[in-house]
Amino acid sequence: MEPRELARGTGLSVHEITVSFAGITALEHVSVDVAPGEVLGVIGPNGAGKTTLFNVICGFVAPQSGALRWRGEPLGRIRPDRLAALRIARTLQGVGLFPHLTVLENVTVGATRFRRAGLGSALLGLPRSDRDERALRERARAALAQLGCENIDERLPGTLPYAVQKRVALARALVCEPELLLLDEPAGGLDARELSDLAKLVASLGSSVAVMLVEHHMDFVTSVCDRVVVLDFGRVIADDVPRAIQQDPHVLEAYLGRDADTGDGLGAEARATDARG
Amino acid sequence: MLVVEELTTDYGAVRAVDHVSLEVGAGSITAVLGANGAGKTSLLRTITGLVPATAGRVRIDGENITAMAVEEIVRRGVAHVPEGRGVIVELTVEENLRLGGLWRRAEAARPKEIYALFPRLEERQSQPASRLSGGERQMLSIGRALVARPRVLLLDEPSLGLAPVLVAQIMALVRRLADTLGLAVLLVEQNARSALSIANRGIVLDLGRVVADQEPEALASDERLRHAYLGF
Amino acid sequence: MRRLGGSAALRRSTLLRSLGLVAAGAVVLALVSEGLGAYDNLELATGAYYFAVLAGLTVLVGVSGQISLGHGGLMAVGAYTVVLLIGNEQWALVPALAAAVVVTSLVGIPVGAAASRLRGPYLAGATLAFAVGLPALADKFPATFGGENGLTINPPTPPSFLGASFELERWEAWIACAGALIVLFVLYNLLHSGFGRALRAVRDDEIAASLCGLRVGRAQTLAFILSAGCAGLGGGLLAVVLQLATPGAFPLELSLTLLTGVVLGGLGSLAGAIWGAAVLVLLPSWTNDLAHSFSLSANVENNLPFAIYGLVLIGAMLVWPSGIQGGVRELGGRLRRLRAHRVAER
Amino acid sequence: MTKFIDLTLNGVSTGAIYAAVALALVLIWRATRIINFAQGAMLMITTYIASAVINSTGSYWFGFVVALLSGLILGAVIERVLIRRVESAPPLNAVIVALGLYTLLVAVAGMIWGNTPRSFPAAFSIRGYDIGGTRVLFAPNDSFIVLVVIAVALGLALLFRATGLGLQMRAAAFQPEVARLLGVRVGRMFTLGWALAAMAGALAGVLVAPSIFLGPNDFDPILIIGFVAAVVGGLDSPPGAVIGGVGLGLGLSYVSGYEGSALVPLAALVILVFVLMVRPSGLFSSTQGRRV
Repeated sequence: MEPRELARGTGLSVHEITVSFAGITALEHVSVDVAPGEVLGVIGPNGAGKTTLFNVICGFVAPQSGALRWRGEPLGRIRPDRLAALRIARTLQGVGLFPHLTVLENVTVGATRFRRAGLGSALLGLPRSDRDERALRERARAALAQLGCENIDERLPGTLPYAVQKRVALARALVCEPELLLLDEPAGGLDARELSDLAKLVASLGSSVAVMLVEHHMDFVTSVCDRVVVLDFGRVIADDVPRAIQQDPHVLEAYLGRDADTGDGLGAEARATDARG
Repeated sequence: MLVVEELTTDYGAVRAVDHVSLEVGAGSITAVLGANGAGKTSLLRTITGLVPATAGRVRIDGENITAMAVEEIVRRGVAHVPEGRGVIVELTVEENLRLGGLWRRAEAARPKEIYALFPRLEERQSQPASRLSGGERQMLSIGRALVARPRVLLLDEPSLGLAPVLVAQIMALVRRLADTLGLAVLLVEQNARSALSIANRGIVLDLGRVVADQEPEALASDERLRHAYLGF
Repeated sequence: MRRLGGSAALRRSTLLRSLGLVAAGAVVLALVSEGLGAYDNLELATGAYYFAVLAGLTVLVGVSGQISLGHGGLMAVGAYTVVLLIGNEQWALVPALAAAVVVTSLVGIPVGAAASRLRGPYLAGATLAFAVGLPALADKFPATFGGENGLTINPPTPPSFLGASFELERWEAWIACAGALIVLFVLYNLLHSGFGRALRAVRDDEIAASLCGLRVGRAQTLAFILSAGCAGLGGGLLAVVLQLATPGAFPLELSLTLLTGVVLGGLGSLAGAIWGAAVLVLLPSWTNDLAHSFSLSANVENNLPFAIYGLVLIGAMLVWPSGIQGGVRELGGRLRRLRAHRVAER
Repeated sequence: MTKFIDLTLNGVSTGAIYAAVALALVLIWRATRIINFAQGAMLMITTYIASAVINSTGSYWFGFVVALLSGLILGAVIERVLIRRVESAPPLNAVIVALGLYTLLVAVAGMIWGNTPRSFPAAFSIRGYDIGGTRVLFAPNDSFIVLVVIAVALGLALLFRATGLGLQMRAAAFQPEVARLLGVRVGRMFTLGWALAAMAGALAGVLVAPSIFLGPNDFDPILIIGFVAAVVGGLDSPPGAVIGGVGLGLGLSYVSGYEGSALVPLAALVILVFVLMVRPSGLFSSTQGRRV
């Protein structure tokens, strides 16, 4: 319970958010907090409102009621393009890279909030604009290096393996030095080895970054999240540490499935392996 | 039913599928496993003719379908549920379903039969498919594939982006379809554990090549394979 | 060592590169213009003002991913501005051209803001209606815009230091080329700056771009305003070269021709805009010459140039799907591979 | 008041023609996601063919049918021979090919039939009905135009909404690869879409030809307004094309009648901008923005 107290002051606090589209309630009085250094998993059946929650935080969807606070300040009308300046970054489902920009350019776009030179100096080609560009590219290179993506600066995303593309997308989010990182299905489509790399990465983000991730891969969620919130039909049905979540009867019913506990020999065996590892 | 012999596919200089051979009989499920980029999706796309094969053959009930157009292969009884589900979001649920069986004319399954399998879809039959959640879209795309009463079903990552409880339901359904309809199912999955739990046979691909082709139990108990390719 | 230092400075400084490009262009154009007769200098001037418009349009269409079928209308705005200021207000040439850029950019603000809300064919439709609707203003206010007949101005006079025998057409070519080089300078800088990258990012994925902190609508509007300014300059130069502005000089066909020029030249690159301008100037006269080299009935002879033009457009798109510049790049790549292959064989 | 009624009636009959042109554009957009800038030249050619047939046989109806059939064939041939090659290229390439085709067809028509416009017969009388002693600006031929366009629009709506063929055409347009996986013969659907569209265009050609003159470039203004109508209605929607066409026909008829015909293009621009600012994808478009 300790992290939740902390969140009030410094992290993100989502308070009693309600969203409905055309009469269908997507989120109903949802409250979620996440503190710096904490990794919060958001899970729930498809259509439970997980992505809508992200969209509210990013300003793509306006809630009917409720409030958000970020670093102690109320977040009023949110515009997606101002998030980076607020040090909130988000990755998109799938990859979401700019297909016709090189890897380095992709990540450099993520560093937009550090741009100082204006349009005028860009049009005149002034040295100020060049210096600015070099600084942004340095940041982008550093972010790519941090994720182990060297020597692919000039490649187009489509020519890279899927997992590397996902890393580049993560580098593009990290390059703006976020204090809140929203990851939308970061493990989707990754294989086992890539997953364990990603888990290490998330764990290495440090104590200043709050992470919120939507994910279906339960092994991944269990291994990286400090706390898990479960949504079902737009409501929070559980909010606890992963181990407790896995035993919660409501969660078993709505999300994990009753069989998950009994299962066939194969599943049980696999879980035993997990426990050992 | 479905026989693949030495199938090879190149994308330019890159060999995506490398002399793959496999057989799937009626009523049986073969799981195709392996890391990203191992060639699983390319294998399915080559079988249905979306990508031309460089070498090798695909046969359905003995008939060679390798160089045929996609539409013709489909008309031989092959249904392919593509990665990312391929639901046409601009059409309604019912239109998506009808579309699946148009070439079969009177022999196609009625939407009612599909709704019996997926009651959730019936509630939403006249809504545009864009309103469906990820799980419902997966049901729709599988349901749509069944309308034409296929004999071979190719499934590309049906568990992707689905909640565990739904993954279990979908897998159970696939097993039931194979058993009751006698479908030959080729199931490409990242989620090796779920896939093997319903499969009759498991194939592991690496860099386009078959590195293992065994009974599911044998695969699951092979420490080396599990560690290197299966991730559990 | 010195040479190395020089190339490093070139690599580091966008300004040095763009200035070098402009200087080289100026020298080449001056030499070319020197070698041309009066008629060909007029063609050069035409190519130069087409380039100004096409370069702006290729940034809009190829880089920021919007479409415009209305740039002919924007050219008209620039042309009428120049003719009104020079003819009625006795402005000098340079301030009048500058005013044409400013006025057209101002017109570009509401049009661009509206355009940033529209996509694909809807944007095409709106800009097409703009190109068709705008000339109607000239008919509505004949007192100001001269109605169907438009307005005329006196030809520009070459400055005396160039000598008394300096041809008017050559002087017009110089003016138009100067304008084209300014456009080249500004757009080269733009494309090699973070702003150019931002435009491409917005084109590729608006949602991802906004999450990176880019203001999508504003970027698109700015691109539109910039390309409007270029079109205004091009239109102003056209008015100077032809010494007139009439509604008939800016029909819908002009807008469509401009779009053809940027696609045929190769979308999104300034080199493509050069190819496009060359095609727009040379292709009609070639097809004309070709058609008139046979002795044919009047109906056939009058229409043959258009038939050839249409065939060339279709053929070019089938042969070079990414425009002439794309074709040139592909050829270059093939040659390089061939050479590498030869070296390897040795 | 009589003027208003006249303008309204006139607006309805010209609007019906705009609607037919808009329908042709919408059909091609739905089939292949291409704006067919060659549509005007295609319907010009078919109208010339009809004119030639009428002149040599003396039968209007024979020419009418031949126009529709030649449209069907012309559309199919153009799709097979040209458009198929640019379907996978960037979308603007198809636009340029269509523009090239436009130029080519106009030139060919000029070569064969000359550039001097000629008259074209109407199906029925063009003398306005006599209502209570006043002659209104609406003739039997206008009734024919309106009825034919309504019939075509209903037929198309039926085709798309109620038949498997229409469903396959829509699926092929939205997601060709998925459609092929469901056994749809996508290439045939594209060809069929172009053929039907060219037929609708041919119909618009013979309907409008009596009220303008038949020349290589004389259909251009109608094409432009037809395109604006299609955009106003929403390019995906055949009913939108009809409503956009008739609405624009009425609006422009009033502007032309009360303010002078010079302002018609400007009025079209104003109407279009107004509609698009409120609904950026036209009045009846069902496609929505991308989901995050």
